[in-house]
Amino acid sequence: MELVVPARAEYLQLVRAIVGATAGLEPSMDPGRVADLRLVVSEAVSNAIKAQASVGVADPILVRCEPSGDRIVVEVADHGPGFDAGSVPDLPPVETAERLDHESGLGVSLMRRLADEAVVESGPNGTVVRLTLGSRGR
Amino acid sequence: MELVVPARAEYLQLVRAIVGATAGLEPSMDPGRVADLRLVVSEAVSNAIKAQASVGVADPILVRCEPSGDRIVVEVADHGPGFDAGSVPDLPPVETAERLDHESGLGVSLMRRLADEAVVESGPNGTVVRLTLGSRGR
Amino acid sequence: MRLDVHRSPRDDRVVLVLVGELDLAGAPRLRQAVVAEAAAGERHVVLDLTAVDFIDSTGLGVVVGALRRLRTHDGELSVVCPEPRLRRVFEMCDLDRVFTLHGSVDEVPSERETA
Amino acid sequence: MRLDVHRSPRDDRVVLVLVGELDLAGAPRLRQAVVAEAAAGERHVVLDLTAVDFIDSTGLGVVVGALRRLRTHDGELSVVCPEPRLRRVFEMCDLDRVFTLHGSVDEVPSERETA
Ligand SMILES: Nc1ncnc2c1ncn2[C@@H]1O[C@H](COP(=O)(O)OP(=O)(O)O)[C@@H](O)[C@H]1O
Ligand SMILES: Nc1ncnc2c1ncn2[C@@H]1O[C@H](COP(=O)(O)OP(=O)(O)O)[C@@H](O)[C@H]1O
Repeated sequence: MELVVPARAEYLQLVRAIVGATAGLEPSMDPGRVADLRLVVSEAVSNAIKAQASVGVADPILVRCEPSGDRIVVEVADHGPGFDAGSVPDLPPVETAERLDHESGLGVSLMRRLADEAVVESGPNGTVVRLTLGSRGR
Repeated sequence: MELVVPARAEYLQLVRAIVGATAGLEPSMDPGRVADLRLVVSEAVSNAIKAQASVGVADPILVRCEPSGDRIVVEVADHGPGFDAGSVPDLPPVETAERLDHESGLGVSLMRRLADEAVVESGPNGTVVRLTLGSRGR
Repeated sequence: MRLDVHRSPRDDRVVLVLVGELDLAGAPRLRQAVVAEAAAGERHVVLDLTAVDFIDSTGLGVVVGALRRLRTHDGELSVVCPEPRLRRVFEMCDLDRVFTLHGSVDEVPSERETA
Repeated sequence: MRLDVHRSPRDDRVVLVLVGELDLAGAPRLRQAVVAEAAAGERHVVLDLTAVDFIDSTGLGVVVGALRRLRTHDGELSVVCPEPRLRRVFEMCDLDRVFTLHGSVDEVPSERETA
């Protein structure tokens, strides 16, 4: 299943609903796992929207969603500026006062923690994030 | 919003859910009108699936859905054999016994009756059905 | 879940309770169930659509086909359909003139009364 | 509906009841509401997330930002979040160590007690 959506925050809710409904077609998908999926997709699509906005690109975002029995693969592709996923800085420890200065910077690490596999292919023409989630919780 | 779905009946429910949710983003859409929309989309996508199956084409079906304030436009495109929408035969009158011999043949007329506008472009390479529904009932 | 068919035999009829969506995906299941009743010589089948939350022309087609099939076997089909949104689809296709749409299973008269 | 913010003043605090989904689309609304409370000199703001059915890292970010902003104004932020699925997102990001997640608005101690 493939979805082409405007790169606008109002569509996030719809994308989550669609991906959740697609996952729901797989009887093996744990409801908690569907919640994880909705979360990581929201992160990936939010990043795609922000990335394109940062360079003024108005292209739609592509979301591919392939359930296959015991897992579901979601791909989110944008035409933003790209980034180096290996060098996203860690946030300051939660115990420190500086932590509160950061209102962002949790998305990539959440995706990594919740997905069984998270692959980022990124270059100057854009980014594809491919997330694989097994049907049961980690 | 654009959706590319496998040409399989199991996906109808999902397409209806997605189109319904998209329409739901428009506060002006009457709930009864969203129900009409779900129905005509189900008809159009069912026809697309059957048309492709009749000639053994496995391509996905394309569903475009554009809400715009006081109306929503849905396009369903397939790579089936095409047909002449102008010469779909009428069913026998409901009073007659022959009516019961027809288990099918209601889809196109339902779409025409429920949509404010229904345009069919069809040729040997496939069919595009474009349905426009205003936000209030007819 | 797409369409589930629950069979519930009563004194003089069989009620098929449908749960889910009655479209191209659900149609074969219902068709099969009706074929089985007709083959078993069942005379009065009641389709209970109370828990059906969607029907389209493919679904209506199967209901029409069910009526024809049962009549061919000297049987009868009744339809229970209390939900206005579903009734509307029957009405849009003039099929409310072919079927009486009953409000509940208990409102369906026995076969003798209907005949 | 995306996110609605309902303001409900109590004796010693203001409760902001959020309804909807707290993501990139809903974030500006909440941010705005908190800015307004801080500007008005409100000392204790309670965010009630009971009716929020989704939160992601953008939503969490706004909650972190709200705490920082209120502290800058010598105020305090409390978070009510009874729903396990939402709590889990705070926990995944270790933010349950920054915020006490209260089960209900009535469980939130008054500002004096927390200080
Ligand atoms: N799709 C993307 N395209 C370009 N840059 C991205 C993309 N996704 C993430 N990034 C970069 O990685 C950084 C960290 O992302 P993330 O952990 O999701 O936090 P946040 O998006 O809240 O800043 C972002 O600030 C951005 O610079
Ligand atoms: N997308 C399509 N591609 C090819 N033929 C179509 C398509 N849609 C409809 N048709 C033709 O028009 C006929 C009438 O369609 P319809 O009124 O929906 O009834 P039904 O699909 O139940 O037969 C179909 O039987 C089919 O031959």
